Amino acid sequence: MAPARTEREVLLATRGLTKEFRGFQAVRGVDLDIERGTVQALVGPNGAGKTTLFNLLTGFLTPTSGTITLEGRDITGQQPEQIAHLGVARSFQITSLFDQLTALEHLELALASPTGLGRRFWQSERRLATFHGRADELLDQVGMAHPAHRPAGQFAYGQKRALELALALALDPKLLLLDEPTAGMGLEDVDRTIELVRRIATGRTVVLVDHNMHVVGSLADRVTVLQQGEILAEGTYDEVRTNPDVVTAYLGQPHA
Amino acid sequence: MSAFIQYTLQGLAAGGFYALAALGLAVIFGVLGVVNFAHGACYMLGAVVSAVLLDVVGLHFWPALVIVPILMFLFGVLLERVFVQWLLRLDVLYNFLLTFGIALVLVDLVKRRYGVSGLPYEQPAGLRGQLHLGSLSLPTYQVFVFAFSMLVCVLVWLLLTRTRIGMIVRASTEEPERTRALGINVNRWVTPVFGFGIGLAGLAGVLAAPFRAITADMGGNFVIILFAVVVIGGLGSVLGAVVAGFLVGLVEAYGQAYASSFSQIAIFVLMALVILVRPAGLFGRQETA
Amino acid sequence: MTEQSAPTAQLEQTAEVAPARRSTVRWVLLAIGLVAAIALPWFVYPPVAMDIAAWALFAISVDLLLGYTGLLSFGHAAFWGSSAYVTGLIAIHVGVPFPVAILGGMLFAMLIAVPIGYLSVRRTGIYFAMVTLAFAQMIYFVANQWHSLTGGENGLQGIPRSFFGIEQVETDAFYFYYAAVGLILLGAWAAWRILHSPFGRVLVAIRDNPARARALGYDVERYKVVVFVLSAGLAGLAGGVFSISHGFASLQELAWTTSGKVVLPVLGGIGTLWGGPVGAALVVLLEDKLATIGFDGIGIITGSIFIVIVLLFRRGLWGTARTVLQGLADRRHRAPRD
Amino acid sequence: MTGALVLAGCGGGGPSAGGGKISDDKVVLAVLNDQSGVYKDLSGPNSVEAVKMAVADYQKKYGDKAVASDIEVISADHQNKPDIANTKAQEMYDRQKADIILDVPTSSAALAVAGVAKQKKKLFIDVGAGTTELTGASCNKYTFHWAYDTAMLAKGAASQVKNGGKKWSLVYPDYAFGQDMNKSFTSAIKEGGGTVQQSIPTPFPNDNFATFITKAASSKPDVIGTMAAGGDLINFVKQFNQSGMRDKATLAVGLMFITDIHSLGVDQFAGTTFTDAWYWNFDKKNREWADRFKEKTDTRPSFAHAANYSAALQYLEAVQRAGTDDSDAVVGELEGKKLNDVFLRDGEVRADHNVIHDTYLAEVKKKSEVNEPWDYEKIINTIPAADAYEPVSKACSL
Amino acid sequence: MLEVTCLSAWYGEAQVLTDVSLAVHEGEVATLVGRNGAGKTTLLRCVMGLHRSLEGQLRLDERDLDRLSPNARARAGIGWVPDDRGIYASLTVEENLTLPPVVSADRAWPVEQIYEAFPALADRRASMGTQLSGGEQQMLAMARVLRMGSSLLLLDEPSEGLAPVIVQRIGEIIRQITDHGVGVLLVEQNVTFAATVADRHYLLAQGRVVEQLDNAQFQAREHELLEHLGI
Ligand SMILES: Nc1ncnc2c1ncn2[C@@H]1O[C@H](COP(=O)(O)OP(=O)(O)OP(=O)(O)O)[C@@H](O)[C@H]1O
Ligand SMILES: Nc1ncnc2c1ncn2[C@@H]1O[C@H](COP(=O)(O)OP(=O)(O)OP(=O)(O)O)[C@@H](O)[C@H]1O
Ligand SMILES: [Mg+2]
Ligand SMILES: [Mg+2]
Repeated sequence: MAPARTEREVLLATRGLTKEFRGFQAVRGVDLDIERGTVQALVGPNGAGKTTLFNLLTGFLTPTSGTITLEGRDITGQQPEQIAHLGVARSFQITSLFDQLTALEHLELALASPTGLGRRFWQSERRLATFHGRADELLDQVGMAHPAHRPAGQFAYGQKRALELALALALDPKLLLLDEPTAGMGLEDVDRTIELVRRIATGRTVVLVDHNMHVVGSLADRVTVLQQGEILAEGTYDEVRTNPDVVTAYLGQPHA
Repeated sequence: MSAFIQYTLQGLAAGGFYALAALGLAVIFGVLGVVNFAHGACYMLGAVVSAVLLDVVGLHFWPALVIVPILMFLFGVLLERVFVQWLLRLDVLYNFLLTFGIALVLVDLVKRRYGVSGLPYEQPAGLRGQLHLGSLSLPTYQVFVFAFSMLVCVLVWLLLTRTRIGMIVRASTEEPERTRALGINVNRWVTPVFGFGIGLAGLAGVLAAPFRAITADMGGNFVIILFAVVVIGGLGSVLGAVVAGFLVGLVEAYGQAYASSFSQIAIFVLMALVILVRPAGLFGRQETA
Repeated sequence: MTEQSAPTAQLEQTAEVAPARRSTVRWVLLAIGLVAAIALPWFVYPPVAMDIAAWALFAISVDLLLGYTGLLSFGHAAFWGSSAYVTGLIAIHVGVPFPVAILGGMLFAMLIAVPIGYLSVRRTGIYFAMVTLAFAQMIYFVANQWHSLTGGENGLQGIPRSFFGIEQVETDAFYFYYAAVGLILLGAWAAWRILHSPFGRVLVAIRDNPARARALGYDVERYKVVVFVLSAGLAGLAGGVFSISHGFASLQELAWTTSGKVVLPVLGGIGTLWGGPVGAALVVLLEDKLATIGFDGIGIITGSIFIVIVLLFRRGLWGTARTVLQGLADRRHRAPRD
Repeated sequence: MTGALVLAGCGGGGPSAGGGKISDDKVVLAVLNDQSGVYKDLSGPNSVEAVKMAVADYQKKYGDKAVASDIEVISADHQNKPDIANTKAQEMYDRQKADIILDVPTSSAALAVAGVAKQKKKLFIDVGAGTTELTGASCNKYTFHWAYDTAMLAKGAASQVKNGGKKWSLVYPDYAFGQDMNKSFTSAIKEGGGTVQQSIPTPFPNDNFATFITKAASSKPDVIGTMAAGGDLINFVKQFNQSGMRDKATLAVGLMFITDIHSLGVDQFAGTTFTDAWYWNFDKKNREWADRFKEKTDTRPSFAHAANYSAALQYLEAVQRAGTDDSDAVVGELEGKKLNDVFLRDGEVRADHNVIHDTYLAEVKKKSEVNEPWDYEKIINTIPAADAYEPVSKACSL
Repeated sequence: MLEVTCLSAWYGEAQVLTDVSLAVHEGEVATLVGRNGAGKTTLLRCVMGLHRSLEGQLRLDERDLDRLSPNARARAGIGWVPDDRGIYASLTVEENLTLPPVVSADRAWPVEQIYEAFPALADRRASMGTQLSGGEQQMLAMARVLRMGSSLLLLDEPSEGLAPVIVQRIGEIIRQITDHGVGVLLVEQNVTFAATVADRHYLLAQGRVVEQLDNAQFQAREHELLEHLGI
């Protein structure tokens, strides 16, 4: 399948990517091509290896074997921070924030990261204020303008999820990896998030994991289905949705 | 050559003792996540109490071996109820500071009551003299300490791995609130385990009485070595503590025999190496404390 | 993935006290602190005042790691002590004015902090504490063995206090205090600057959730090493002042018991900067007073104080006071918002 | 103090003229020692008592002829921390107007105080510390070293070479004190015609001596000498006995106080030899003093207690002779003097301010020979003051 | 079986629940819907006894809950699936599963049955709790209460992060246990799922119950509700 579309520009590609945890293979020889400017959904049963794949792509795990190339250069085994600097941002499935910092401070940090301002221990933290404007925008986009000044530790679950998303956006990445961005959100927030992702997706490449078919259906240009660490099927949403294997392995008898 | 074997035996003997002494620390440390700096002081209490009982009521070594640990267990329960329980889930630092304070108080209380130059203790009946194997000879008592320590270590290990206790207490200290919500009475489990750890410290104290100076300060530096042992073995791993105990014992013995003046940092070099090579110690769970 | 699980237990500190935003309050405190530092030798015996100042800075340096980065170094004696010796050696053999000597000691401390930090920061929690302890013990060992240079157990005696030939400073502890406290204040200011810098903000983030920080593109290890070295520098500065003030450096400066002084900031309150000095003042004054009351149970008193503070004022003396104040302030601030 | 000098200038009358020549009309003796740590029992608070006894005796002896009519004894606990010792010493001299500081165990602390004494030009008589530095490189005009030092301990112990005991193995803790002891012992034994087969450094502090003992025994020595002190010494002896070495070789201890014997029990030590600077049950004179001491403290004195008494007493005598407590005058009255009291036998203040006196090689009695509490020692040799110490060291220039 | 009357709850200054009253009867599924931050989780924590600054009455089977400690409440038959799953990092999957006591032997699922229902867990039983994938952790949390055999389940967004097939299975399981008289208080964002399992719905907004509907009404007015409440 990979060779078929090589004339189109591939942003990120994996070859034979494999991750093994003490004898258990979570990801098995995955060849994935993600084209620039597309929204690619990654679905599959729980434990299929989606998050592990994310962790591999972002350097949080080093592959047991296989390679990862970003814009043609090999980034296999690089550190998370290095990969982040190459313009790859991710959100965490299991919410992962700085409990003591307010939403605003979260975003300031994210925005400051590429500027290297964070290294200046001789300057005043007021320098970070320069990012306020942008930070407020982002918080607004995810509907977090109101509690912006409270420590993240005090947020309700959904609020945390929203902040997760805002953080990923703040890095203004080439490639955005979203691990279940709408999990734990109410429908309205889900729809707003869909809108949001669609908006930011223009001119960007997004890989998205979600179990909410509504989200996948309305966003994804292509869908890749993982099962037990291997690619089960690939194609447009409609192709995949009707694929009998996928139905049995993942969707169950179709409904709304 | 025979010298070498002699040193090895002595190393193992010492190692067994370290293992036992570290065991209580490992249990409290690994299971409750408490850095019990007072462990040395409790070890000291164990020794002092047996010396005092011998002096006052003429309680000899063998009965002391049973009674003193029980007393120390009760003492541990007391400590947990009154102080430690409030800090269980907080950062290790607070337990460290608290137990540090407790240690200071205990040591000085003993000093005020029994002075600083130590208490006398008898050679336990039936354990005097040496055992000779060919050209080698070891103090009978050392051999006993070794065998006895091994026995205790195995029992404790079985207790924590073959029963639910270990897992319940681990859960209780990781997330006390939530564990309650799962219908487990956290205190009922945590308290005795802490007491148990202290009891083990006391036991080590009793064993120390016949061959170590029984002074208020006897636990002061000892506790640091014990920490080294536990960390080398890996937090939360009783097995690790035992193995590390022997490792330290041997390293010490060889160090003393072949590089006397360096033997005093051998342990720390060993610890640094282990931690740098194996982040979670020899047998530790990968989560760091 | 293990890295994703946020640090097991949180320090009972900045909970409400996220980087203090009320700058007015901050300036007032600063003023108070300055006045206190200047008035000190009028109220306590100057050499004791000097000790308080030195330990205060040491406590701050520990807090820099502990309170703001979540690293408990149990080997800070290595930096305090080695600087004390190097300062002494420079003062004796080179005979420069003492601030220069202290600078030398401080640099040396930072120098050895680089490899130690580099090796240690990959570990966290108790493992970190124990590695740092191990390194400190090795340095202690070297100092003890290198008898010819350090005087071993007898200590490095007779460190001069040359200060541009100004008689009072060199002989009278009272004037010396004012000559030396400047260095301390400088150090304290540096710490303050570091904590309220973008860098400081990143540190807090790293403490809360290293994995997240990395995902945002921050090189956690590098930041930790840097702060470790900075902290070592402050500890060294303090140690240098200490050895000059006492006129000798002894092995005790390198012993793990000195590292045990990590308790100072905890007593005062972690992650508050002021906590360190408060804790230091408490302990030093206590040691001083207890030395003369002829009560041979010093440990009983200090120990009990530790216990009480940990159980009742977990945020430390200063921390507690501050939380109360902020509580009041917040009531006013928050009322309109939600 | 200046005031006192002026008065002195006016040449006001003899001894009975009393207070006038006394700085701020009061002689203050300060005892700075370890009242909570390892030295608590062998010196500590009871040394303060001993000093008070000296004051009482002085006042009794001179009555209203006493130059120092008003005498105060103060004390502080340096917790064996040199920095505290240093600060306290300054405070004692400056604030509490101490004219002399006494005792100060722990070499690093003692040397620190010596430094202060030199700077403040006030007297310091060290009793508790063993380092020869005090009368060597770091000696100074105002510092005296009273009871013992490492060299003297070595010479004493080595004196048993002539009672047999030619082949020695030495085990010493690897820090300044231990290293000094090891050096002194080696040379002393050689002088005495013995040989040192091996000397083995051990960590300090250390609880596990098994390997070291095996090693020391490996060369089949007549005497095994240990320089371990305090808790370490007890560790050593217990393990030495367990190892069964006791029947094979004599145990010679470098530094041991009677309190150590008392705490470990006499039978653990039986047969052990060591150098003692003074023994309470040595003769009638000592015994009388020991009885008075017991009334105050209900325990028997260690040599440190007696030495502190002696130091305080001789200081006051010197003040009496000088007719003032002005430091230089008093130092003048002490330097080169031959002194005798319950502690100092054939004592002399040497040029290096090392106060030499007869010392004793003692052996610990068997349990059967003990006929009253604290009656632990047999004196086998008396080493005359002249041979008991190293000659004046060239390193020292006052 | 569960009665909540006039419940109010605070976090420090801020009030997050105001006079909430609701009831869950035997064998019935009541959902609690409301947008993020409405106070759903807080309410469950109150019932569980984990959130203390509250006023109002909590009764289980005519029994007053106020006196009872969390563990007593759990033993009294309340099973809780927290929104963050609450899996222990220091325990293996199997230990996580068997940690809580069985509160009623006849209702409790034996471990085998659980592994049948969630094969994913069976394969991973030996690995550490938090090494599981998000969804697997969710299953584990669910499985844990099933094994306890609680009579009242508090489910905080149990379908979150689960594959549709599994969501359906959870649905079946819920129906299955309610047939045996278990009552369920279900916090759900996934309205479609809620509609398939629930009998009654409570709508929560800014910590107040604004409406109570049975399932039919709920489905009928779904769209209106969406605008009105933004669920
Ligand atoms: N650190 C680890 N150690 C051992 N096994 C692991 C580890 N991390 C993940 N696994 C296993 O690898 C498999 C894939 O996990 P992963 O988190 O990638 O699943 P997923 O596709 O994200 O599932 P979900 O949709 O539930 O998030 C799971 O079975 C999980 O148990
Ligand atoms: N620890 C806390 N301290 C202060 N406020 C808190 C705390 N936890 C929650 N809150 C606030 O209380 C309100 C209700 O929180 P809760 O978690 O009950 O909402 P929820 O309905 O469960 O939201 P979600 O659907 O996102 O889980 C929210 O506004 C939240 O910000
Ligand atoms: Mg996942
Ligand atoms: Mg919730």
